[in-house]
Amino acid sequence: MNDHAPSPTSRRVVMGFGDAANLPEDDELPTESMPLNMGPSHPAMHGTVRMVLEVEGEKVRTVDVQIGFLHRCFEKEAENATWTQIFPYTDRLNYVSPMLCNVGYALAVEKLLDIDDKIPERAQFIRVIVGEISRLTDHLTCLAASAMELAAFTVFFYLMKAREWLWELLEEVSGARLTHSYVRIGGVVADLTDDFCPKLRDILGRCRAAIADVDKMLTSNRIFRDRMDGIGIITRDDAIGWGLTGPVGRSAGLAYDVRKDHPYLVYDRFDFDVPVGSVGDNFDRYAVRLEEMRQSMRILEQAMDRLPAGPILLDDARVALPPKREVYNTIESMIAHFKLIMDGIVVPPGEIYSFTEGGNGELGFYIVSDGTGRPWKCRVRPPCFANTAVLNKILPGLFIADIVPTFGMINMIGGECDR
Amino acid sequence: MAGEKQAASGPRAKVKIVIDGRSHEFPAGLTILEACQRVGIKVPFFCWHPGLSAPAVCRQCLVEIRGFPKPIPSCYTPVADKMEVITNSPKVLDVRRQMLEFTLLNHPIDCPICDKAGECLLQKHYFDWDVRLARNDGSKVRKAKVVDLGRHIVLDQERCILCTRCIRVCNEVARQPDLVMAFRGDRQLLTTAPGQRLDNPYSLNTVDVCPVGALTAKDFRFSMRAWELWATPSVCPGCATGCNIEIHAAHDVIRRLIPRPNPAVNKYWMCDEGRLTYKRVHQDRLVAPLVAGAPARWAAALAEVARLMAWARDKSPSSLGVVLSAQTSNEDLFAFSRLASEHLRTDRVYLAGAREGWCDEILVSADKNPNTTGAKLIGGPTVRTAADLKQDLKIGVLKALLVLGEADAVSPLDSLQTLVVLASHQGPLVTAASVALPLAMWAETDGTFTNRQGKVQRLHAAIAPAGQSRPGWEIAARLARAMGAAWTYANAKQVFSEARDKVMLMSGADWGRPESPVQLRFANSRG
Amino acid sequence: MAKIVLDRLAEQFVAGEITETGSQHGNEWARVNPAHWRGVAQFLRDDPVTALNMFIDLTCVDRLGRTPRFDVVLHLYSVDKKHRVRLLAGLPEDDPSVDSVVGLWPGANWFEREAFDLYGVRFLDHPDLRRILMYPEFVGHPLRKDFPKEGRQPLLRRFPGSVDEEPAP
Amino acid sequence: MPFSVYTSKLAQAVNWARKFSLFEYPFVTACCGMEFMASWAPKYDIGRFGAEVPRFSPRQADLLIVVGTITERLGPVLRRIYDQMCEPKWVIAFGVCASTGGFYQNYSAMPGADQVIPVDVYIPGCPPRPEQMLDALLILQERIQKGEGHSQVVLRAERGYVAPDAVIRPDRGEKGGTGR
Repeated sequence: MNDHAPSPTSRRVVMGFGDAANLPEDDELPTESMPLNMGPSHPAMHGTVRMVLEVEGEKVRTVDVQIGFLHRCFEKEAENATWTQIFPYTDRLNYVSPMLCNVGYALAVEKLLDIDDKIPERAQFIRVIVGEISRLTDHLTCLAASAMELAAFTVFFYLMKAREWLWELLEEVSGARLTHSYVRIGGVVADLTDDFCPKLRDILGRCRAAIADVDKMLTSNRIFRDRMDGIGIITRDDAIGWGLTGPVGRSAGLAYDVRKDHPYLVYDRFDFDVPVGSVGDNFDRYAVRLEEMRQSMRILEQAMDRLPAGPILLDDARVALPPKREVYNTIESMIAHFKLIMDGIVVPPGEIYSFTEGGNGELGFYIVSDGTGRPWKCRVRPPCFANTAVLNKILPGLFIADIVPTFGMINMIGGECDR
Repeated sequence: MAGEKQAASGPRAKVKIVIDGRSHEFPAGLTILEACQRVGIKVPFFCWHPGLSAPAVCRQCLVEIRGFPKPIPSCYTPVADKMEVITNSPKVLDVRRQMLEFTLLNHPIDCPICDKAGECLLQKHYFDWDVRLARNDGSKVRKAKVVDLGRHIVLDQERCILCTRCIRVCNEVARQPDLVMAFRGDRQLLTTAPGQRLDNPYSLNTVDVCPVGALTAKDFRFSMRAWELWATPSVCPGCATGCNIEIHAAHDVIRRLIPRPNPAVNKYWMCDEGRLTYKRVHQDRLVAPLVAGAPARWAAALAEVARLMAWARDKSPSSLGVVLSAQTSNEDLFAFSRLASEHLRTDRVYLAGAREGWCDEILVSADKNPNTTGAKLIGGPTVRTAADLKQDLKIGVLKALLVLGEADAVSPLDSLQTLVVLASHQGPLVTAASVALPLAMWAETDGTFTNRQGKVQRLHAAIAPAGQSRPGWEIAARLARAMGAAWTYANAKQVFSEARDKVMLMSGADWGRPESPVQLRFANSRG
Repeated sequence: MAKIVLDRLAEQFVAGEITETGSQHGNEWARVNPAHWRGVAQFLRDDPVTALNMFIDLTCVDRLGRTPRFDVVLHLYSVDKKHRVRLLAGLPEDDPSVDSVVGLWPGANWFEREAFDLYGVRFLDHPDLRRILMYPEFVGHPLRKDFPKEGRQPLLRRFPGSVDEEPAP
Repeated sequence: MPFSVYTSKLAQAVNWARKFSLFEYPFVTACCGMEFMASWAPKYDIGRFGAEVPRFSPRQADLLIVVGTITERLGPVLRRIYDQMCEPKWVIAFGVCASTGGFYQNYSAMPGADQVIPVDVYIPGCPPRPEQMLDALLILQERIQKGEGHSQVVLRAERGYVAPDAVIRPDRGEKGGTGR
């Protein structure tokens, strides 16, 4: 296994001697193609993925992207767990934006239970808020990692700092920095802390600053632009044919955002824009993510302004756990608690495909229930599975050095892609 | 029992009744409850049991009948012509709730420490029919918590909801009135009849029928939470009756056997003795092949057996014998009888098995081998008896012997030069054997038993074979291959279907569908 | 959701290509005769009324105990009309195979490979039908209901030394 | 015995040097990577403990940090990476998946990295907090100083003492299965 790539060398082949004028027009020397193996453990690839390349000099002729190194059997585990026990697994699908996966799964099950319209309004707002925070952390991480892989370490530090702030806030709410398992079927598990909104506003201010800095540092940075502009171009038709959604699809000009086109929760009440790219290259993907973070902040501020009071969990003894005091002191609630935990919520037989806007695009859950306490099938439609597949199309013809930013901007998340 | 009595009573006339607005036709004598179950209408109940008479004491199955002033127990009332039944009117539901609340009034908050939790009818009905919060938090009536009722049973009187199922099991199944109710009102409790202990051979059925955790089995209690167990349908290996059972196991350890309803064989019951047969599966097993008493690799052991057998066969086939066991499945028997006739070319095929034991006219049969019928069918008319075996060993016509399964008929051994044993357990035969191969047991393999009625019943592998032991048919196939044959058995089903084609009286047998084992917590919250 | 797609299917396919349709929880679904799997999909993509041009998801369901045992499930979306449909096709237990739709949507490539990998459904004239999530040495199709959850097949002997067990023949 | 005294002192000095100049090879596969990043980032600056320089080639690293779930498919890769590292080398299993498989007990997830390589320090948590990473580092440094690291023990057994120069062990490739 070849586990480090040849260092990116200059694109022009410089002859050490002779007359530069006599160089062939083609700025590459004729070489015979060579198989090259990147990964599964490669410094410039967050997540374990393996690329079997056929290169001619520095140019990629063919590529076979191999995934599956992080196949943790989400579906098999889900088929052996109660409906509620699946939340921790969804956390670890797209582990950069766990809340979005939580929400997506909860919505699917609630549709099966026909309680999706009974969810308390406050719970819906809270879901939007934590979800958008997760979207922020997702994009922050994506940009930070990619920038680091392009040797922009400062950017990494700035964005990581911003992510820390957001995570600490989410930790106050959910008790976990990363894998929150905060959403429940019928609502959320705990209410926001009292000083949540002021803290979030403060943090958003600082995030804006950090993002502005990064914007300054990268957007007009010659080196950065050279490695992003016009590289890995995806057309709108590609996006449709390959099922590309989210930032990748939008950067290719496909203005499809589930939050806008099929509003769920309370997204239809907020005023936000969907950034769309014009070229479909790496830079567009970068720019779209940057802009989406700003839009998420807009949503967050509106949501905080309109956050209603009220319950945060559906009041239905067959879905939500009874109050602990009752559980410990009366046999009735003890039984209810017991059945909900051990046998699981009983979901009527049926099938549902429910989709939300995940960090990487359309995060769909196709769930088949046979009327027992666990799903018969719990399929997740992973957006970056489709997004990663398109690498097979766009990488050939690029230079080896271009693989790194392209892969980074596609933002393959192992847990979600391999499940 | 109850079901038949009613079916027998009265002419087979049909009656038309209306249930929840839909009109149906049923044979007369059917109770309303059974009628509802036939048309898939859910009616809760505690005291009713399909295999027992109906005393209508729990009042959970109340339904409304047009024209009757009060709701009436559907488990007790036979259907009558032009009867109009309402099972889901607000009134009915409310009355049931009140009865349930009444039942829960003095029920201890034991679920976390209760063995029945997870398969408890009380839990199920409360969750299905009434999930309201408690309305009173007065103190509950205290009763005795750990009452030793008998050899296998412990009683918790607080949990008892006085449904009297267990009493009826003793009276109607075991036919020994061991249990009675004492006192009245909220002091009423279950206890043994004066001077009696609950020691009848069917006592553990009371644990199955108990809707709550009042009666628990000493053998099982506190060993495993019920919902963690995986259920696998199988057949009891205890005797020739072949009671249908469910193996409840977790992490390759069997925790209990419970009867699986089969009106044609064991109805809803099985005997205590049969329930404890699982213990042997985990006791002093032979876990690796032994060559001359020393552990060996499978390949080496099989090669050695092949060499010995070929040598004995070529020397004098008449002095080479094969002993089949009525303890093993049809597949193993078929594979070995085929091996004996085709490759060992011997006609000295004996049939041995466990000794006869006690029996009764309820379920237990004297023949303690689960598969005697099958073995006789597969062995054919020429198969010799254990007595012949003893005789031939005594006079010493046998020089080499291939023994499938344990059989104490195999003695004396001194005249033998070669003894190859396929055994699941350590024992005198294994120690005496020149080669001993570990044999997987009934709970570890797919296969079939043929019970005393000639019913071919299916075994499913519930746990992984102990150590390196393998199913008999597989050992036979590998042995045949080692002896140069081209056997292509890949799984027990292939052996079965071949046996079904070849063996008469097995032609009607059915292997059944593949099914994935289910964990009790997900068995649709049954109980 | 208006039943545009299902109505269009009903009026277009009358020769039993569509065996069953329905709508549940706002999802429209149609059960397709596997022989016409590709044809129906292509029609839905090209027909201006349905215009289901975007590939969303393709997977498989193992309904153990039912015949046919497997269902291939395809989700499509119309970027312009903003409606969706779910197509299902029942495949038999022995040799489940159906036409590939990679020719219609290049994105289906990996999804079909996954369905093949985890359920053993063969997609006819698929460009390269290899395992994608599991490794080539893996035996069996793990998401089938009769595949044990912990049916591990290590590529490597364990450290230190190794468990010296014979594989079952 | 002067010789042994000399070597033991030398070994201590060498171990002291080693524990403060760890070159880590982060084998990042999954969720834990997020928290692992955080342990580099400001606030939990792992550089304070002399282990901030990641070497992305196992040949240059002496601390392998297994971050995230190891699947059966990754087993040979992990073993190969470990074999490529020069001795003495240490391994930290970051998170329950790398330690035991966590709640992924199924046909694909390997029940812990120690199924294929020796592990010196296990970090619980799903994922662990960055503080735990720092804690683990301190524990490891302690063990290094005492010479309790797995490969140190092996070396001592082979050589009788820990040679100051790194000792290349005969390749364990034949144990490495397919080595994919």
